[in-house]
Order: sequence, then C-alpha cells, then structure tokens
Amino acid sequence: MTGVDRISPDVLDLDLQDAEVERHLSRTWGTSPGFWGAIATVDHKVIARRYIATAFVFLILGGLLALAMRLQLARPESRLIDPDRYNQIFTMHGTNMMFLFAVPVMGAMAIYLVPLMVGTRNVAFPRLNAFSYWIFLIGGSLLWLSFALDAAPDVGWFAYVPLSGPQYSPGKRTDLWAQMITFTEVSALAIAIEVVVTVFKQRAPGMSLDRIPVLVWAMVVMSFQVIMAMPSIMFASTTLILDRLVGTQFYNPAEGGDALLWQHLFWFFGHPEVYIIFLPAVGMVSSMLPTFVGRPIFGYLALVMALITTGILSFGLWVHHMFVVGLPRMGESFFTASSMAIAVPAGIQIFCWLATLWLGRPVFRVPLLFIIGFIVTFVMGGMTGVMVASVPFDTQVHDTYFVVAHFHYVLVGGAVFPLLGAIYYWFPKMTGRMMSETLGRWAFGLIFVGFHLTFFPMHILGLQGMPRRIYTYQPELPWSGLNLFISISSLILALGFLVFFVDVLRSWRHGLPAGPNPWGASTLEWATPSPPPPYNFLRIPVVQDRNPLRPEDKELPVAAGLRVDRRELLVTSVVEALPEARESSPQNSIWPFWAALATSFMLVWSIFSPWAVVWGAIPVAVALIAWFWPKGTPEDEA
Amino acid sequence: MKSRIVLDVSKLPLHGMGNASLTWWGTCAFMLIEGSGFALAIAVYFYLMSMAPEWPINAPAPDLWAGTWLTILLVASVIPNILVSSWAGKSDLRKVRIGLVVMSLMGILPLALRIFEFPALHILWDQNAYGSITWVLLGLHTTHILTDLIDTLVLACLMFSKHADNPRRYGDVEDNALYWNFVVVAWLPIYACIYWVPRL
Amino acid sequence: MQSAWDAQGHSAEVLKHLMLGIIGVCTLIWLLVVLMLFAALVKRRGQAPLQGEHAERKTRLVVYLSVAVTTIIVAGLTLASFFATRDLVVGRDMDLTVRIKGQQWWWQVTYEGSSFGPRFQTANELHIPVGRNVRLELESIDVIHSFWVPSLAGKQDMIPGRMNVLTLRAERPGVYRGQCAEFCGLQHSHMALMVVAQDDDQYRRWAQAQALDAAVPDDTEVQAGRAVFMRKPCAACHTVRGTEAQGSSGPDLTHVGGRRTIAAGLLETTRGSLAAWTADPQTLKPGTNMPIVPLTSEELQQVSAYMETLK
Amino acid sequence: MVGPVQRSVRLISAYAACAAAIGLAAGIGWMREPRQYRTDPAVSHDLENFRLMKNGIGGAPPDVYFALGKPYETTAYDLSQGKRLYSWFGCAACHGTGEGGKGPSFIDGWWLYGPSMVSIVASIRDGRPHGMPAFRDRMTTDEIGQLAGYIKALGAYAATNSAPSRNDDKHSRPAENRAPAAALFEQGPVPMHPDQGPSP
Repeated sequence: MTGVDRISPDVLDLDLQDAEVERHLSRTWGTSPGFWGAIATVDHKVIARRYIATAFVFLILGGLLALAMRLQLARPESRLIDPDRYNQIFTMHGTNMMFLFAVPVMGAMAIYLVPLMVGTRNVAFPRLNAFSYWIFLIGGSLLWLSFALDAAPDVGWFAYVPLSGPQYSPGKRTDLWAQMITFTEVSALAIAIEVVVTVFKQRAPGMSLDRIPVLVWAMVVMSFQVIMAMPSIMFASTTLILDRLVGTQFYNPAEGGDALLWQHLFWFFGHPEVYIIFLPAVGMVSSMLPTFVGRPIFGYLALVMALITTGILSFGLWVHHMFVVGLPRMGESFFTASSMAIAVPAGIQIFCWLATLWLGRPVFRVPLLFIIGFIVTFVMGGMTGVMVASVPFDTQVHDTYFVVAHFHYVLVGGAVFPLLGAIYYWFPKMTGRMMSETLGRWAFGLIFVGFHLTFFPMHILGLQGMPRRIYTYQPELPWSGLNLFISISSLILALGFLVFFVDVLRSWRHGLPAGPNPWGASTLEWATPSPPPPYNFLRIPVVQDRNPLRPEDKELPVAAGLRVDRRELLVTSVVEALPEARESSPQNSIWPFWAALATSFMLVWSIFSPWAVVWGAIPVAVALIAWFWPKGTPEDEA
Repeated sequence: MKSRIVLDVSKLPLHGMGNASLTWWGTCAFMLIEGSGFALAIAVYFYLMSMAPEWPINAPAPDLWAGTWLTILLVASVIPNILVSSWAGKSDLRKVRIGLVVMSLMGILPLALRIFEFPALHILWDQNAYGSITWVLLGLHTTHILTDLIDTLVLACLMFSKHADNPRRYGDVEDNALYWNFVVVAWLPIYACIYWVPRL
Repeated sequence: MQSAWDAQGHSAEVLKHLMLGIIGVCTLIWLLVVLMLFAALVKRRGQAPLQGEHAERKTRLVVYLSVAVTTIIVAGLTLASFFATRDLVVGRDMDLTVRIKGQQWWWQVTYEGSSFGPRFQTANELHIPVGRNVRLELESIDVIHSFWVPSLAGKQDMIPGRMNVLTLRAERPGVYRGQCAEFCGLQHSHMALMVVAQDDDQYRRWAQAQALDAAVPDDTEVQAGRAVFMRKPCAACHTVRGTEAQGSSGPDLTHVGGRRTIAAGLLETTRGSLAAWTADPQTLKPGTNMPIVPLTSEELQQVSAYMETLK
Repeated sequence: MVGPVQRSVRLISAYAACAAAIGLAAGIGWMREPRQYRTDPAVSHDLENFRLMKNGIGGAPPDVYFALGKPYETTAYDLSQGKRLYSWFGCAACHGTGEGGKGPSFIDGWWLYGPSMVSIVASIRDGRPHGMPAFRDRMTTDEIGQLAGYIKALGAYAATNSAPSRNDDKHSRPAENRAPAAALFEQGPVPMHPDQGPSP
C-alpha cells in the first residue's frame, strides 16, 4: 500500500482515466500478500467469504451430527451412541446450527451483499468486521474443541436451568456453552452495527429509503433485531456463568431466584432469533425473484412494511415457547393472539411473491427452483407454526417431534432453501464463475425430496407421542417404522447436500466464467465485475430508480471527485441519500486480530476464574488502544 | 458497463461531523445495545422483586450516602461534559485539552465512590437473588464508567499528541461526551432501583 | 397407547377435536397456496411479463382479499383455541388429589387421603378412577420435567420451586402410557409412567391394597431374598413399608411386584426383568442413580424372587 | 521450478504440520474428560484393595485408582454424584452442610484422620469411633469413592476446577468451588498435631 509512486492528495478520480483510477484504487484498497496480509485485511468481501465458508463448514459438521442421531434412532434401544454422547450431540447440533451456522451465515451474506447493493466501497466499520470474524471463528472452534475433548455441553441448545445450573450440570460443559454464546453474540452484534450504519449512511447518492433493495431492508431489520435481542441472551448466559462460578442466586428458587426467569430471558432472545434467520431469507427471495420473472417485485412497500412489522411483532411472542410451564391463562391468550398475528405479515410476503410470479414469466433456473421449494415448505412450516401458537394445541405437541418437524420446516424450508438459492445466485458474483445448472437441479431435487421425506413423518411421530431429545425409545412403542424411514430419508437429504458442496468446489475452480451480470439482474452489485475488485466500484454509482440496472440503460450514472490515494467513500444522508462527506475508510490492520485473540483469552479464562475479567481485560484494552490509535496515514486526514 | 459522471463530489468535506459521521452512528448503535442491556437488567430486577415475598430479601435497604453522592457527581459531570463537546465542535484545542483532563477526573471520582457503594448494599452477590441482581446492576454500570474513563484517558493523551488538531479527533471527543451522557442517564433508573425501590 | 390421537380422557378429546379442526383448515390453506403457486408458474409460460399500474390493479385486489381472509382465519383460529381452552375445564369439584414429584429419572406418586382411599406413596404408576376428576399437583425435586399422558391430557411442566396443577379425567378404563416431555438429563428417554384407569370399585380395592405394608414372605427363598435386600445397599435407598428399609432416594418398592413396569417404564415386571435390572442397571439405563450392587447369582435370584412377591 | 531449498522447506513444513496434528490429537486424547457411568464390577472390586496404615490414618490407594486417573478426586461428574450421595445418605444429619454438628466439620481445616482419600474412604466404609457408622453395607464401592471425593473437595483449602458449585438450595456457606474451607479455616494456636489434628 505504501507504493513508491504514491500520488499527490490533490489528484481526484475526476482528473484520471478509468485505467489509471483502477490502478490507484487497487493499490489503495488491496489486501497485502502473505499470511499477515491475509490476517490484516478488512475487505468486507474477503471477510464475508471466510465467514460464509466457515459457517458452511459448521453446517457440514452439524449435519454429520444429525446423521449420527438418525443412525442411533433408526432402531429402538440402539446402543450405538450412549445417552451422554447423544445429549452432547443434539446440544451441539442445535447450538451449532443456530449460533454457528444460521445467524452468522445470514450476517455474512449481509456483509458481502449490503455494501455492494447500496453502492459503497466497504462496510461502515471494517476493522470491527474483521474482529467479528475472528471472534466467531475462535468461538466456534472452542465449541468443537470441547466436543473433541468429551466436554461438550449436554443440556440442549436452550440450556434450561436447573439442568444447566450449578447443581445438575457438573464440569465446564455448560460454561463452555454459555461462553460460546458470548462469542457469537459479540460477532453478531458487530455485524449488526456495521450493517445498520452502512445502510443508513453509506448508500449511493440518490438511493433514498424507498429505493433500497428489499434484501437490504431485510438486513437492516435483522440487525435491529440482533441489537435488541442479543442483550437478553448476553444477560442470561452471563448470569448463568455467575451462578455456576461465583454462586449468584439468579436461578435458585430457594434464595429468591426463579427457574422460569431463564426461559423468559432465553426466549425473549430466542424467538426473535428465528426471525433474525428468516428475515434475511425473505430479503434474498425478494431480491432474486424479479430476476427470474422478468419484472420488478410486486408490492415493494407492502413487503418492506411486512418486514418491519414482523421485526417488531417478533418481540411479543416469546411466551409461546412456554405454554406448558403454567403461566396465567390471560397471558397465554394474549400470546396466542400475538403469535397468530405474525401470520398476517408472513401472509403478505407470500402473497406478494405469488403475485410477482403471477404477473411475470418464470425462468426455471436453480435459484428459482429453490424459491419454489421455499414457498411450498415454508408455508407448511408457517401452518404448523399457527398450530403451535394455539395454547391447547401446543400442550399436546410441545417438546415432541411435531415441534422438531415444525422448526426444521421453518428454518430449513424458510432459511436454508433461500440461502442455497442465494448461493447459486450470487456465487458468480463472489467467485466470477457460474455453478452448474445440472448439478444444481440434482441438488435441489435431492434436498427437496430428502427434506420432506425426513421431516414430514416427524409431525406424525410427535402426535403419536414421541418426545424430542430422547436418545432411544422402547421397541414396544409404535415409532420404530417411521424412525427407520426417517433415518433412511435423511441419507437422501445428505446426498443432496453432498451434490451441492461438490458443485461449489468444482465450480470454484472450473465453473464457466461469469460476466459482471450473468442473470440480467437490476440491483447494484451486478454493476461491477465478478468478483468485484477490492474497491467494489470504480466510481460510486448514482441511483435514480428502485432498479438501478434496467436492461434498456447503456450507461451507469456515477459520481466522481474522490481521492484515489486513500480509502475514500461517500457518506450520504439517511432519508434522501444526499452526499454529505467524502469519508475515509480504515485501512488494513492486524490489531482486530490481536484484539480478538485477547478477548477470546479473557472469555475462556473467565470460565475458570472470575479474576480473568480483571486481568484479561488489560490485553484487550491494549489491543483496542493500538487498534484505534491514529497511524498518521492519509485515511486519518480530514 | 460504461459509466457517465453525473455528480461531482470533490467539494464535499473530508469528514462528516455530528450525525454525518459514521462513528456517531456507531456510538448510537452501541448505546442502543447497552441501553437494551440496562433495560433488561432492570426488568429482571422487577421480575425477581415480584417473585419475592419481601424486598429486599433478608437485608436492610442500602445506605444512601455513597450512591447519592455518586449520582450528584455524575449529574454534575454532565455540565463540563457538554462544554467539552461544544468546545470540540468549535475545534478549540486548548479548551478541549482542559476539558478532557477534567472529564478524566470526573470519571475517576465516581469509581472511587463506587468502592463504597458495594458495602453499602449490606448484602453479597451470593446470598440471595436480591444480592445477585443488585451486584450485577452495580457491576454492569461500573464497567460502563470504567470503559468510558479509559476512552476519555486515551482521548486526552491523543489530544496532547501530534494527532490532536484534526476534525476526526474532535468528532471522537463529541462521541465520547455523548457516551458519557448515556452512562449518566442510564445510571438514574438504576440508582432509583437500587436505592429507592427497596424503600417503597 | 401413547398418542394424542388415541384420546381417552376429557381433555385429550377436546384437544383432538381442536387439532383436527386446525389441521384441516391449515391443510386447506396450504393446498390453496401451492395451487396458486403452480398456477402462477405455468400461467404465463412463453408470454412477456406484465408490468405497470394497469396490470397490477387486479392482482392487487386479489392480494388485498387474501390478506383480509388470512386475518379472518387467524382470528377464527385464535377464538377456536380460546374456546377449546375453556372447554378443558371440567368443573371445580375434584374427587381425588395426587401429588406427583418428578425426579431424575422416575416419578414419585403420593395419594392424598380421600373418600376414594387412604394416603399412601408409590412410584411410576398412577391409578385413577374412570370418570372422576383427578387433581394432579405436579412438582419437581431436581430439574424441570414435564408430565404428559397424551391419551388423557396435554402436558404440564414440573418446575422446581413451583407447583403446577393438571386435571385428569379418563373417560374409559385402560392403561395409558406417559413420558417425561422436558429434557431432564441422561435418562430423559427412560422416564415413563403408566396411568391405569379403572372403575371405582377396582380403584378402591387397589388403593386399599397399596396402603398396606409389604407382604411378609413365607417361602424360604423369598425370605432369604428379603434378608439380602436388607443387608445390601438396596435398603439404603428404597422403602419397603413394614421393614427396616426406609430409604427415600429411590422409588418406594412396597408393592413393586404389582406394578406393570419397573425402572420407570423401561421393562415389564417379571422375575427375569427384575433380576436383570438389579444385576446391572447401568447397562440398561446408563447414568441412572441406581448403582451396580455386587451380588452373587444366588443372592440375585433370591432378591428378585422377593421383589416379585411384593404385590 | 521448485528449488532444493523450497523443497526442503516444504518437506519440513509438511512434517511440522503432521507433528502438530499428531500433537493436537494426543493433547485432545490426554485432556478428554470422559464420564464413567458404569464402573465394571471387577474394577470396583480392585478399588477395594487399598492399604490403610496401622493407626487408621492415611495409606495407599490401589494401583487401579491411579490407572483410572484418580477419578473420584478429579472428575466433576463423580464429585457432583458424591454431592448427591451426601444428602441421600443423610451425612447432613451429623455433619451439616459441611460445617459439622454432632460429627466433625469438614471445612474448618482439621481432619481427624488426615485428609488423604484413603482415610476418608475408610472412615465412610468402616466407620470410626464416637458415632461414625460404617456404610459398607449401604453403599457400593463406587459410591463410597464418589462421596469421599466430594468430602475431600469440600474441605480443600483451594478449590479445584472440578469442584461442584452451589446447590439450588438455601445458602449456608460459600459454594464448594469457592473453597469454603479457605474461608473458615483458622490455624489454631497449636501447630499440626502428629496425628494430623486434635483428638476429639
């Protein structure tokens, strides 16, 4: 970056030819070669790619755990896996899928796509972004290391006290769980801040609020949910550790604490969490759909309003996870009503997509197939959601395989299907290469069929009285046939994912080269080469329409007048996106990495001693000060 | 795709001040997170209170003097804080330096007083749920004073260094002042909870 | 046997009707949506996509209508579940009160004295008179458990520090299996209980017999078994009323031989299963709190013979 | 082309990577925390064979105990089971929650028969004069080991990481993992007695 031919600060991209701007910007925004360069990079695309890859590795690991469980449950009283290991496995599966796959991968898609879609050069706090990834990586590795050490949490992913409390969960298993939660909270909160500020302040000039792509809206709502919901789980996991480590009495009924307090805190986070995963998927569908039907999305305003309404309502229904704990009837009725009410915004979204399809001409490419699979599956998950929202209905199916089926329909159908579609859709943008249409169809077919064959029978099992989280069942119970069927079907599902990953790896190297806009899409990320250069856009685009890339346009209107010798981007106003300043963006730094290491050191140590918070905070403070201390670079000028 | 220049931004300032600055928004988002955290902790306080037959549980109400003096001190610190912020807005380096030194003291003093607040609770964190939540509330807020104090100290050092005279630094000073105001405002409901609710 | 569809109790029947209704409505909606989806997919094949105000007007009307219908249906389902909740109440008069305490991983069942029988304690098996309202007071000794007999009623959690109440009313005699529904640790899977619904007379006779002390053995093998039981660690954890065995950390065994299953629903009660369980509980139910007590094969036979006679 | 230097660098790094992987695997294997739910009857029997000194204080545990990695003192699971047994077998009737009563205290720093695992096991199994009953016929070897491990952890001056934490119960002393013995231990005026404690 400190090239010998650094040009004078007075030279703006206005005065230069495109090729020259490109040369300067590449040097200014690029990632240094070598190991330390890779560690120090703050390029949102590089970090997001790592994030996505890591999250998918966790998906594979979590999937293998699921297969292990299915193997165990294939026969009654099977002795393949003992109860202790099984409890660890399902806890790992749930925790891993929620905290290490679903939430991070959605955040990762946000940090990849949002800056490109709003037409800026990096996220708002790029170093925080790098920090977030390191924290996530270390937290996830910590959980898996504990599994390898036979010390993985074994109390379920919602870790109800007192089972997870000091008396009934000996050892460090639950502490590891709680601290892993802290890691993922920190990383998710960091992403949320970046996304909110990027969208509020770094949109391309002219991208007023009503021209923001639906996906970006979805990511903003998701980020606000993270900001409001994560403190709850942070409080919960911290107090749990305090109860276990220094003997506080938050969850001890004998000393004024309460076991249900944990459930309130957990689900006040846990329910919005579902929408934190689902809303980005809504955004992905809404942004992909227009491309494959040849017309803009129907009901943009309604969709955005539905997103915001869902975001707000999602905080008012946590109690529907607690319908059988014996709360007052009145309260339960209220939460039935609010849980049912969230079906209305969900309905609006579905109807808008159907209307878009209705008015358009569908082109059956792989992403559209996943969207169709999503609608079919998610509506079903929504229907079972309406069922469990009813208190009396819930008393029969709560904590059974019916609920297992329900939330897999919602999470896999509602979030993973769109995500896979999104990977097919944005893969060319991320790598410059297309994924295979043939393999994609196979992957979709196998995953769709495998999914339904695996999870639909679970509804029936639940109604037949099979509780969840049991490591085995007795032969005289009428569950063995369906369980065997499910276990075999899960292999089809796994095969589908295998095809998908084979396709990803193959296409990474050998896929057909994609141009800047292989799908003929209309959002801004397609206005730049694939994969985008480190600076994203040679010149910041100027937006004049909700669909900035209309096929009839031959030229892209852009803004110019930025410096090329330092990382500079445009800050615009919140509502109208009028340019306000030429803000600098921080350059690469190794300190987020050290700060993440120091933070991890403190968090892991604090599992063993409360003094870790005191002594461990010192290296954290040192790393943070070094991170923020000005280095006298052009980026510090103003 | 070919591009056509329709907008010249070369006349824009190199750094946005106030709500045109990214760090201002970052600070606000951070305050929203912390605010949610405080609100939740207070909600838990009332939840536990509603579960308990008596409140405080097996303890007298906390002694008032340390907490009240601290509250007065914190509220008083808002005045120099706002002054520092406005001086930073005017890029008055000399006054900002003085202000930051004053604000550093204004951060250290409450911490010193805080040491007396914990014994004034007349309960330990592990005695019962009342003790646990009051200690956590107090500890949570202490962390905020402490982090903002460190931030102020680092900024004070920066303002005496060669990096000082820079709109970016003045923006940082303003954001830091904003955050201190938040720390003070967040304390008021916590103060009411810890010291006055048990006396109701 | 253990199914929400096999409704044999008042609550379960109400719930079954509600569930059928909701599932029916939801299936219909789902079919309509999927139909609409496929219609939309095939309708405009080969035609240009429609855009603009004019094309959208009709569609918009349909969307408005659909949203309105959704709202009405959702409101309807809310009301339906509200009324179903009201129907669950069987009146205030309780014929019998039973206190059930969940613990890792079995159920302690204490009958309060009533016109139907005396006060006594048993484990893992609940007998109730048919057509009577039985008030269950649900508590937990350690972690959260959940009491669930799907054929009779919906589930209710058992939470330490709290007491929940559930009313059971079996409409027909029979044996209904229930199982802990809230994850409670290692042996959550093997924490079942049997509910036996009997007519009033049978129930009374059973209750009278349960309240009695254990039978005094006359057979020599059984006597030897009893001696082993008292001499070995068994007596430290289990109670056999009428003997010196007064332990309380394990289930009350006074009438264990008369129960349908042992080890919280794990095995049918036979002499063989009693012997197998006593010999090596940690293989059958890894992690259970019952230790492996070293016994010779002769002692094992004697003890299981004794257990079997405890009817 | 790859030169000899690069080739050897690659070779060395390949070896280093392999060694690191093996080391990691070995480390994981060594640190694994498996829980033993079912002690084999034969192992149980071997565990019985410890040697106690003539005076009934101290001795040597059997080799198998070391081969198992001293499970009753180091495994959190066994310690927590010991804690359950403490209440199930009525230890509290004489020893309270550890502070003693009719029987001696476990947390005052004094051990009548010494703090070794073997002595504690012997005390539980065989009983001691002045009212400590023998639990030989009431507990299995495994259970005696677990209970002894817990009592040893309860009376340790410095808590280990595997020590259990507080109960969901009334608070009567600091939790085991916070070393209640350290708080209550007072060195008496007389130095350590030869038989490791004052006689009763």
